[in-house]
Amino acid sequence: MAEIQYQGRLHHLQKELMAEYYAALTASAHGSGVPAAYLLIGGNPVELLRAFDILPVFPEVNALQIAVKKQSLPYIQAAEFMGYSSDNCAYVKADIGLYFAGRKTPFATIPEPSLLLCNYVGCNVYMDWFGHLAEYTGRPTFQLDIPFIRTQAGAPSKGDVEYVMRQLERLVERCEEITGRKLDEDRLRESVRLSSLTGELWSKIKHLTKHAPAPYDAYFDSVTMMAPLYCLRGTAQGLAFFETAYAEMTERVAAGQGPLEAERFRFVIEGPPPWPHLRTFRDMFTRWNAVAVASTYSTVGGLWEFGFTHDPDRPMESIACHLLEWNLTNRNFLQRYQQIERYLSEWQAHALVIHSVKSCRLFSAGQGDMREYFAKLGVPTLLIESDLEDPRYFSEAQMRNRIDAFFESAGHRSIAQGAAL
Amino acid sequence: MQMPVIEEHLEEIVERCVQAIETQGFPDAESWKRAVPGRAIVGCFPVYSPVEVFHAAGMLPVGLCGGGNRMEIAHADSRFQSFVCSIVKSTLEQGMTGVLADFDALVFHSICDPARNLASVYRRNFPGKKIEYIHFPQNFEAPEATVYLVREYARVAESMSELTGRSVRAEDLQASIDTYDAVRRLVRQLYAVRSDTPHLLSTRELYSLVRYGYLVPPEEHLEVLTRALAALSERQGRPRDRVRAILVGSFCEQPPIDLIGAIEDAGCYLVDDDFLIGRRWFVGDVSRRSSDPYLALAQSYMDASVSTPVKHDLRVSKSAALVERARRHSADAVIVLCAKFCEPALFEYPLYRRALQDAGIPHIFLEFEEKMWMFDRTRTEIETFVESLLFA
Amino acid sequence: MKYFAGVDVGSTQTKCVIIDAERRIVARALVDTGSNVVRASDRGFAAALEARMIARERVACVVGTGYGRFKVSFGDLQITEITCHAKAAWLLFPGTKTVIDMGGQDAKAISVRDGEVVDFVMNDKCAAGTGRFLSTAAEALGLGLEDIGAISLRARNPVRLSTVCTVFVESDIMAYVAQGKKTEDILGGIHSAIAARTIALARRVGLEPEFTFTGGVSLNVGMVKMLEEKLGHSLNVSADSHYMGAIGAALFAMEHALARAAG
Amino acid sequence: MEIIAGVDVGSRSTKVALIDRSGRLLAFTMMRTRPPLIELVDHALDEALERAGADRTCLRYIATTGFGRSSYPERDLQLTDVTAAAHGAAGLFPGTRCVIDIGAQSSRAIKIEPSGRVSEFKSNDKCAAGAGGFVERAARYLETTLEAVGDLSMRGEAPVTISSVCAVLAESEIINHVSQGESAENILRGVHNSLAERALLLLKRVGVEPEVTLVGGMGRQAGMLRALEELVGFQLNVARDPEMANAFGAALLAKRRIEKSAA
Ligand SMILES: Nc1ncnc2c1ncn2[C@@H]1O[C@H](COP(=O)(O)OP(=O)(O)O)[C@@H](O)[C@H]1O
Ligand SMILES: Nc1ncnc2c1ncn2[C@@H]1O[C@H](COP(=O)(O)OP(=O)(O)O)[C@@H](O)[C@H]1O
Ligand code: SF4
Ligand code: SF4
Ligand code: SF4
Repeated sequence: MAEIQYQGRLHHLQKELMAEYYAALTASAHGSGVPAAYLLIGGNPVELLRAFDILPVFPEVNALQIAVKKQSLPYIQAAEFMGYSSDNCAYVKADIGLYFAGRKTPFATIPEPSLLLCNYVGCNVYMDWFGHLAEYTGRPTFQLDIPFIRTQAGAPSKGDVEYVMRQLERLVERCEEITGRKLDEDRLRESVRLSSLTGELWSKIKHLTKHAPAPYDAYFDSVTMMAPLYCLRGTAQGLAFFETAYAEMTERVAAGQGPLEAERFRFVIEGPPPWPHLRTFRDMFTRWNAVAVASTYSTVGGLWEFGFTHDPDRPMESIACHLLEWNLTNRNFLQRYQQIERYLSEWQAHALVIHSVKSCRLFSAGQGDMREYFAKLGVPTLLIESDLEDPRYFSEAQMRNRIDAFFESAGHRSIAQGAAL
Repeated sequence: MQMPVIEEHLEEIVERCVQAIETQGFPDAESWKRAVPGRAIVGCFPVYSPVEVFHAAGMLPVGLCGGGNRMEIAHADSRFQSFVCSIVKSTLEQGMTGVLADFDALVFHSICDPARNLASVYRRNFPGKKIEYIHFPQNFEAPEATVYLVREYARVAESMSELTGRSVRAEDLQASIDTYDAVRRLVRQLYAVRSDTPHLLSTRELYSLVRYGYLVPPEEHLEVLTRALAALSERQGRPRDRVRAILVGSFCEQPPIDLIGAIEDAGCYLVDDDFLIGRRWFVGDVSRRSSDPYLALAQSYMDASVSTPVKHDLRVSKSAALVERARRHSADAVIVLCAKFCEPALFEYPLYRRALQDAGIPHIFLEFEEKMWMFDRTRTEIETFVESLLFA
Repeated sequence: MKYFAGVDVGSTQTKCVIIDAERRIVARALVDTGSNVVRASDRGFAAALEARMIARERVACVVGTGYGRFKVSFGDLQITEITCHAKAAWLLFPGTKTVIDMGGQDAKAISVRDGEVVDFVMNDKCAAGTGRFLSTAAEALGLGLEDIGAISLRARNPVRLSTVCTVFVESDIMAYVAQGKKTEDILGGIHSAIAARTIALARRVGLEPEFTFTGGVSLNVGMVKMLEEKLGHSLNVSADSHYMGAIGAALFAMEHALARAAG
Repeated sequence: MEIIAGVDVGSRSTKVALIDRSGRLLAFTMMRTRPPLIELVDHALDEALERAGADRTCLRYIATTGFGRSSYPERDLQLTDVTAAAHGAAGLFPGTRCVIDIGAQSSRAIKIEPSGRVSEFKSNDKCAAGAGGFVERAARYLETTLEAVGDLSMRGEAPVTISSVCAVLAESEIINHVSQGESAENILRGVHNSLAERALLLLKRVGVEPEVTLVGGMGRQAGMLRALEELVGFQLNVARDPEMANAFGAALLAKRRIEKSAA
């Protein structure tokens, strides 16, 4: 019962590339002259910014990094002193706390934004977050409104696509004002092309966990690949990283290697991880030789594994479609059920673990219904609660008790059914 | 207009409204529906809903307002966790216990993540009901947003007419807009009376009169409001030494009526509030904006609606708007009364706080839940606040 | 004769049960957990052994359960109390389909078939509505935990609580006291609120009879009555209900020992 | 002699402070709060009067505060805790700008102007383990007494961290620490640190500014005082009878009222 501590080429490359990215942020903060735009992970039109050589800054990524380093609490508290509620999304609080503390983190100094690009892709908190930053920083703000997927058909209408494309044109104008130069159509096509190749590789990597044993944990190990997916997508380095990652993962599949000594349970996990207690949380599953073969969280920035790629021949339209349809956050809650069902069957998982996170109601509100739905389908389903950023909402003993009981009973059941888990 | 002489006191009118509000279920709407075959009821979740469109489709738009403090939540809290606001749970509970059985459709809006996920949960659990979700545009600087919104209204209009078999013609929509405009005018009048002479019209009364409109056809509401204004003109009284306060934060989930009463009893005149804001959404008449009724509705939304936490109009700072409102109503203080776990309301507070402090306007922050039953804590806080303003 | 033991280390009390190979309970012991958990589990085990003068060597296998299960230093295996309660319910009431367990910090509902867990739910992260809630209420009213259940049965006009939050219930109680409400009516309201919440929880696993009520709160007659009333169904409550976790653990100890002997 | 009484009916204890027309403290009593409240207040008043060597006939004015402030029909004036605490603290320490009031179940921070007027205040609202009741329970888990808590905590060298915002969950954390074999000293110091942090959070919300006066029963615990002083970075005012402040403040305001109406 142990996890094999694995550090391959991809990890080294990740560290290196992310360090470069953060160095660029720090340089911008210190006046390198490269403008930085804050934007959000949901969907995210990072390709457009890349075409203008605007550095993307993802406050969500910064917030989670701080949390992983167990430094989020003082920032959260600082925001609470300002009047933010303990019930508000803690990403926002950590970010705003950090902003007023001078934006210095152990990994980078975050530059002031030249543009606050609020890509409203599903999460309503996004608008409060960037609205507040706008008020605090006084910097130019662009509110990119993405209509939610709201009809039975489960797809955006033609009108929705048009509406988003009109706004993207306006966003281009705004970027032109900020950088003082016209959009270079070729640059845009190039970044979209790089992005499409990156997306394809990422999708292939995600399909590799269909193998048993899964070559990596699609929750805990996906994290390593998600930062480059957002921060470096649309660049040559980003593509190079995913080439390395894919090569390495295929080797692991061929060699029958997985993250655990022996894979006993395969599960799907829903919801973001508890960043401040990531290690402890992972160990609770490792103890049971349980591996996540798919996770919904890894699709917040984009849902590539079901067939989407950017199209360099229609750069704007494919960016619009990515924002509207091909990410988790802009899809409705029932579409998420379908997504999980596909994971359960196509990735051959035995169980669903729902990690309900108090901060993020986008993910969590209604997960009780999700539990009910999957339990009725006969899928062993466990719902546990904590938080993604606020260390105070993690109660270790309680969590361990639930996870242990869940796998105990899943183990019994599999023995009773004679199923080879 | 010649007022018919009605020997009626405002208290009686208000008490009838209070009774209707406190009745479990929706008997008025149900009997309206049964009276004529082909009628349909649509439940509108807060905050704003284009009721005119539904009305024009031959439906009765009923305002969903949570379960109040008498409903026991026995099913819905297994679907929505403890950190989700009460109205989301009680609205689901109403569905699960059959309270909404006569409703043909429900409509939800892009106000917050829980309300949005609730729309999905409804869709799954009640396949026999039409569930609509309206995404209101949030880019107020883009003219194409209005175009989008017109299209969105047309989409729901079409969807709703499937239920009544009555498609929404421009003249029907125009007529509905006129009716609701008339209601909104009277409500504005009542609000003005309260702001000018709060000793003559209590917030509890005003609230009940407005909330009554959530339950009945607008024509009937119009009549009740007309009678109430007539009765109000008879009232006399002397102003008391109380704190003039405006209350914000309760734009979606509603506090119990008795809590509103308790706040007043603790020594406040509420001179403005954002209760039931969805039905008081526009600052002027919709019909004046355009001769195309869809466009008039959409434009009013984009350019002539109130500032609330669920609308992210970058052209106006919400906190500056609050300070301006406090000044306009000569308020001594601001009460920020947020529904517990209401993320949009809670997010507004830090900005409000900053702006109010800068403007030197005292304020207090409180939370409530619709299911609250005892108000001792809240009342104590308000009393303290009033004491701090009075005992110098 | 060989024996098997289960030690349930709870937050407040540690329970130990010894069974023989016929699954008969031969000894029980209950000690306060106190501030040293390792010692508590040891003391509990020793007390049970002593109760029937059983020599330690004759206990073939010991299983630990409860929050302190990892502290049972002499245990052969640790199993969560959820699994153990399901097992014990099957031994005592073989027809059990739903176990309702109310302990100090957790309320659980377990759907079981032949002693095995099919599904379970626990109170969410918020500890509202557990046994602790009752202890807090008892304390606020200056009463003993043993008495509140019986007193609650005398309620004529139970009050309504506005919260099941354990932290704030005290102020609700005090407010009712200030209003001059009768103690039994306040307690009636408290039991009713907790019962309603527990049933809402149990509904998630299906509410299928027979029901077996376990955990410390099952000693509270008021809660038993209230749950039965609201469920419209009777509950199995064993005189040993406090020992359920330990009994289940002892059964697992037996199975484990047999499997070990066979393998 | 004309006596003015301030009565603070708190959730744990009821206090009476008697002053004369010059504002001088004549007597102070405190007893455990138990229903029925009217008799309780009568009893407390009589005891205080006896200590002051007076009787009911001397009572000129009664001001009540605390959760039970409106349950005593003989009162002339009732005030909320915040107003009473602010005036009490200012009466005891005239330089007071901020007050921290930590009682059994509630805690609050108050900012006052030099006149004693409250300019801002913040109570613990939700999910808060920030009050004295929490220490009482911690003491119980650690098998010690409230009186000993303060000194034990002073001797803690490596305080544990208690991070839960909910009192119930925070208690589980304590139990967890106990079961890990942590010493009572370290746990109690951890408890005080966490309470102090919470109090600081409230204080920061109103804006910390010296002098800060600590009132309420928690002022008796040396460890609490140290933890708070470490966090704010300067010394706090604490009265010898820290629970008295609110009753005293109520009496002082009553005196002002009398003077006003006389004028
Ligand atoms: N004699 C009793 N009468 C009534 N209730 C009791 C009694 N003893 C314990 N309880 C209840 O049981 C709870 C403890 O349950 P238990 O199952 O022992 O929990 P844990 O395993 O977490 O220690 C207490 O909080 C209390 O509410
Ligand atoms: N003698 C004491 N030694 C240490 N702490 C005490 C003592 N008496 C009371 N306390 C602490 O003070 C708290 C009660 O404070 P108090 O101000 O009397 O509360 P309330 O006004 O809410 O009744 C208790 O919960 C306890 O933590
Ligand atoms: S609510 Fe969720 S999606 Fe939205 S900002 Fe917070 S963590 Fe991100
Ligand atoms: S009360 Fe707030 S959180 Fe709840 S549905 Fe309404 S807006 Fe959303
Ligand atoms: S303080 Fe109350 S509501 Fe909050 S988590 Fe604890 S028990 Fe639940």
